[in-house]
Order: sequence, then structure tokens, then C-alpha cells
Amino acid sequence: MKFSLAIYGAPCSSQAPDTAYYFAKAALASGHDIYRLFFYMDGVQNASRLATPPQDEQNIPARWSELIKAHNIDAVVCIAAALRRGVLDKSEADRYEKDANNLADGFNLSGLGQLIDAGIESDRLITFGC
Amino acid sequence: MKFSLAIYGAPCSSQAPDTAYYFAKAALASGHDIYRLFFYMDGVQNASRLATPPQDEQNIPARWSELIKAHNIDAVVCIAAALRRGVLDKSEADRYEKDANNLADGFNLSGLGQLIDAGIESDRLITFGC
Amino acid sequence: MILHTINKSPQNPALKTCLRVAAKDSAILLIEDGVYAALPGPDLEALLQHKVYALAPDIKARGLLEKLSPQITLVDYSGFVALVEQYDTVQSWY
Amino acid sequence: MILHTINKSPQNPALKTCLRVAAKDSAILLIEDGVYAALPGPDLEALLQHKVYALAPDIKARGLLEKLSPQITLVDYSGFVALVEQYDTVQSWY
Amino acid sequence: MSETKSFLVLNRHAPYASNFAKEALDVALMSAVFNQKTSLLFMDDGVFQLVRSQDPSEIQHKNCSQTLPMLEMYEVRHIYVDEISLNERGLSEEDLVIPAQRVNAQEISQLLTRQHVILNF
Amino acid sequence: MSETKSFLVLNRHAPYASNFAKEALDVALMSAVFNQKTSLLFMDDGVFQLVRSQDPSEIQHKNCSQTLPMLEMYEVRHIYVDEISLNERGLSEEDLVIPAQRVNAQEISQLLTRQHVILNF
Repeated sequence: MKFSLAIYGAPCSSQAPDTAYYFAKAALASGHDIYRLFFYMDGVQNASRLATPPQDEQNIPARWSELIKAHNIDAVVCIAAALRRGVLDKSEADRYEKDANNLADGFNLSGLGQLIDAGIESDRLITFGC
Repeated sequence: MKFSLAIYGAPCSSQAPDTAYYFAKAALASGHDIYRLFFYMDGVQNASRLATPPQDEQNIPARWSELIKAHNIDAVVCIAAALRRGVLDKSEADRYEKDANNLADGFNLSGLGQLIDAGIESDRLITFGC
Repeated sequence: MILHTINKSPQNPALKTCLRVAAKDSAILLIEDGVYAALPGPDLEALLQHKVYALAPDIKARGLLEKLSPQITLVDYSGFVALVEQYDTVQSWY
Repeated sequence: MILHTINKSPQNPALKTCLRVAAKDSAILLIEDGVYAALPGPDLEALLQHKVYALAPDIKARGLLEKLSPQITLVDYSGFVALVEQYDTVQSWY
Repeated sequence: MSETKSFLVLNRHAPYASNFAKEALDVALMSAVFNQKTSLLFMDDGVFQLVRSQDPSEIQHKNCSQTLPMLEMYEVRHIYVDEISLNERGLSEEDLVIPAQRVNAQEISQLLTRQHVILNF
Repeated sequence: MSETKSFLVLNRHAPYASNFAKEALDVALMSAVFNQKTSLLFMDDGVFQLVRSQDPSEIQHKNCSQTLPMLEMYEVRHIYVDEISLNERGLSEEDLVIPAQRVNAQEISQLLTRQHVILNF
């Protein structure tokens, strides 16, 4: 089956990033496809490569980046939600004249249409709420 | 009186950044002193200068930066909470070999001891919860 | 004497737990989603055993100005500051 | 047929509202803080009118393994995936 | 787009304290833009999004309720509100800024079952 | 440090779903490091922080309950738990990982009144 995951919680304040990650790994291990990961609302913080947790805690953005690259997953971060909350790639940083960017490897900023598209194209869309 | 404010919510997912800001302005207008603003838990996101909200929404970090500078307020962001959540200044970015930093003007990263010190030294410590 | 602030709607346990432990001489200030406690509901009577304030900007934002119980006193942010000054400690329920 | 997931403790309205509207043939999966609904409580009986699953890693994290009602089936993340496959839609209460 | 599906946007959170209301409405409008069969359901504290006379100017937020009429412009006509949630909060139809169809538990149950995709906010 | 004050750390949130438990405990320990009179009170879902046999290894979190005994090392001895919150959740003293004094509503009321500073989590 084709699954898409919508992730609305930030690391540290929500368990959604954990549950979604373990769900995604289990789905792939069971032979399913991940059509898309869609990060919305505070979930956009999953895509900050500046997260620097202590050694004995998981680095959630880094863990996503690895999974995304290993399985070539489409990982979309809602651009409007991300801009509001200070998650930018190089091109948005340039557009808004910000002197830095923080989007982690493997994630792409794109529009909310990608969430609806995921709902249309996937067999199941699962919301991981905050 | 000397007030300190502890702010635990992020812009967009909590009204704490709004309420604390208007409270701080009103306290200053009433002739009180702000001993310290202390940003903890998801409140550290108040200090990201990369936040780029649409024109018709408030830029909360920029608004804090202005207030902090205008009134020379001590604005501390808990360093452990900030590192976990990807809010870094230049020196922490260098220490952890991150290629960017995002701490807004006027904020300082420091330890949790500054919260306890604020409790000791202020006449009132008010928590703005998320 | 304590000033209790509540920033969650009555569907959160914050209100009930506050009402259970708040001393009679403490005041309650409703802020943010806490202002929904000003609507008729099972806890309104217990709430009104205390001196109750509500933050006017939050009441207005949520369209509750005409639904407010007359026993609840509206304050602006300066009024919030004055209450914090007047009471010894602030207990924030969230 | 719907799979309902609940990730909030019973002090949040998510559980009550889910139980009010969930069709008899829908299943309920308790995840994250939702697993606290597996403890004895006023809503447990209504919950057990449905087929109820709980995510084992979350049950273990919270120390509830020995307190779990025997009518609740433990699943791991693969079991979660299998449930999503088995039911037509997922409704996430949070 | 390969097909048309039924999307339900389910709103259970109050406006202003968080971005739920705003970001959920954006999703509903986007679903309509994609020509999907789009419905909205307001439950629990989500019914507060529909209350009349909202004026968030003093907290410098956008008025969420003023964006609700856009649903009609985008031809989203299936707007439901949970009658128990309204009753528990002492609200009636006259308190609402847009017309919404009151539904009971059984109707909500059927509404959920009819959806291909449920988007929760 | 100009004086000694009484600090109460009030915990009302369950562990793991968020960082509340962890970040609140750090505050309590820091208050003790600053030699302030430090108390903790667990209420509502916060009592779940005290439950025995927590094992978050499968979700790869740190075990919050294993850090609680550090309170004793830092000589934080005033640890209170709301008896109503325990009862509502079907929990008793034997379920708790550290000893905590059961307090009723009136005792909590007095405890709050005795504090110079209340830190809410």
C-alpha cells in the first residue's frame, strides 16, 4: 500500500515525531511504500538541522534525514508554516533577506497542495497530531 | 516592583508569547522594572530571527528584540532547551560545528540558573505557560 | 494571597483543579482560552465563589463580550499587572 | 470501517468524544498518552465496547504493562501498520 | 489528479491560542482548490471558531471568523457542527458567524464513515 | 544570592509525550543547587511521572523516573502528590517509584500559600 504521513508536532513538545518515525520504519519494513511525509504546523521543526540535543537523546531531524535518504522518500515541509516558524532553506532565506537557513538534508519546502495531493494519491493518509 | 517573566510557549502554537509581551509592555508603562525575561521549553522559539511570518501577522521575535533593546532588558534563552530545539548563537554553532545560527538580536543563551536567580531577585515571577 | 491565572478552556482539567485547591481569599484571572470559563457551564458557580477577573482583549478576541457573567471583572494588560502587584504570588494553570 | 487513534490521556476530551461518535465496527488504537485510557476509569467500560488496541512501546514507557485490562490487545509498530492497512480510514484524536 | 475523493477537515481546537483554526482553514480551502469533495466538522472547542463578534484587534491577531465566509466562495458547502459540543458550551445557531448544519453523534459517525480522508486539527 | 526563598515546582503533565517532566526536574534540581527551599507537587496527569516500572527503551527516550531519585541526592525532601489525582487514576502509594507525601486539597492550598515562587510545568 501507499501511505502518507502528516506530522503536526515538534520534537520535545510532542511525541508525534517519534510515533510517525517508528510507524514509517515499520511500514517500509512491511513492504509498504511511503508516498510522502508532510510536515505542517509545529511539525516543521522536525526539519531544522540546527537541533543539537544531548548525546543521550535522539537527534530527530538527523534521524529523519537518514531515513528519507535511505528510502528516497518525498519529505515535504509546508512552506507557509515553515516560514512563520523560522524554518528556511537557502532560497527562501535569500528571498526574504535572512542571513542564514536551517532546513535539514532531504526535506523540501513546498505548498499545502502537497498534503491534499498526498490524500488523493495515497491509499492511507495518517495524521500524527501534536 | 521587579518582575520576571518565564515564557514556555512557541509563537504560532501558544498565546504565551503574546500575553507575555503585552504584559511586559504594560508593566514597563506602569513604571515597573523587568528584571529578566526567561525563555524555556518551546518558548526558545521566540528567539529565532529566521521567523518570517506573512505581512499581516506579527513577527514575534522581531517585536521582542525591539522591546529588549528599547528598555535594555535582560532576555535569557535557556541554553539546554535552545540547543535541543535548534536555536543557536554563533558561539554554540561553532562549538557544535553547525554551519548556521539563528538567535535573534538582544537575546542571550544562558543556563537554567538564571530562572532560579530571577525567582530569587524579583518581587514576582510570572509563568506564561504553553 | 495568590493570583491564579488560567489559560485553558474548561475542557482542560486546569479550571477544575484550580477551583479545588484555590483558597477563598485568592483571585482568579482568566486569560487566553481560559476566558471560555466565563460562559455558562457546570463550573461557573464554583468559579464565582472567588473574585474573578478576565482579560478583556482575550474576551473580545473570542466574541464573548456580551456573554460574560456580570460578576466577572474585565481588566486590560495594565489591570493584569496591577493584580500581580496586589497579590503575593502568581500560580499559572496551563 | 474506521481505525480511531487516541494520543491524549483521558483528561482530554478526545477519548470521550471519540467514544460518543465511533461506530460499533470501528477499532480504537491507544497511542502515546492515549494509553492511560487502559487504566481503570469512568470511560473504560464504554471503551471496551469496541475492539481496543494499545501500542506496546508506549504502554511499556509509561509503566502500565501490568495494569492493562486483558481485553486490550497490545501491538507493536508493525501491528499499527497492519491495522491501518486493515481499516479503510484513520481518524486521529489528539 | 487521478480521482476525486471525499475530504473531511475536523476542527477540535479553539481559535487564537494556537494556529489550529487558521492552518486548518487553509487545508480546507486547498482541498476545494483541488476539486475534492470537501466537508468541515466542528467539535469540542473547535465550535468556538464559529462564534460571532470575534474581535482580536487588541491582541493583534487576524480575525479567524472573517475568513470563514471564504468557504462559500470556494464552494465548500458541507459545514457541520456537533450539537452536543454546542450545547455543552451554551451556544446556539444564532451565536454562529456562518450557517452550519447541526449533527448528532450518529450523523457524525456516518459522516466519518463516508470519508476517504480525514484531516484532523 | 541575596536571600533564601521557597520554590514550588508544580508538575501537571505526563512524561514522554512532551519534555515537561524532564525540564521541570531540571528546574527543581537547579533550585536545590541554588540552596533554595525546594518542594515538588505532582497533580493531574503529572502523577504519572511517579509511576513505577517505566521502560521507554523502545521509544528511545530517557527514563524520566530514574532521574527522580536524584532529588534525594540534592536534598530535595519535600515531594508531594495530590491524593485526588492519584485516586482518579486508580493509583496508590505502592505504584510510585519514590516516596511522596499524599496531600488533600486543603493541604495543597496551604502549600501554595507558603511559597515565594511557584514554577509551573
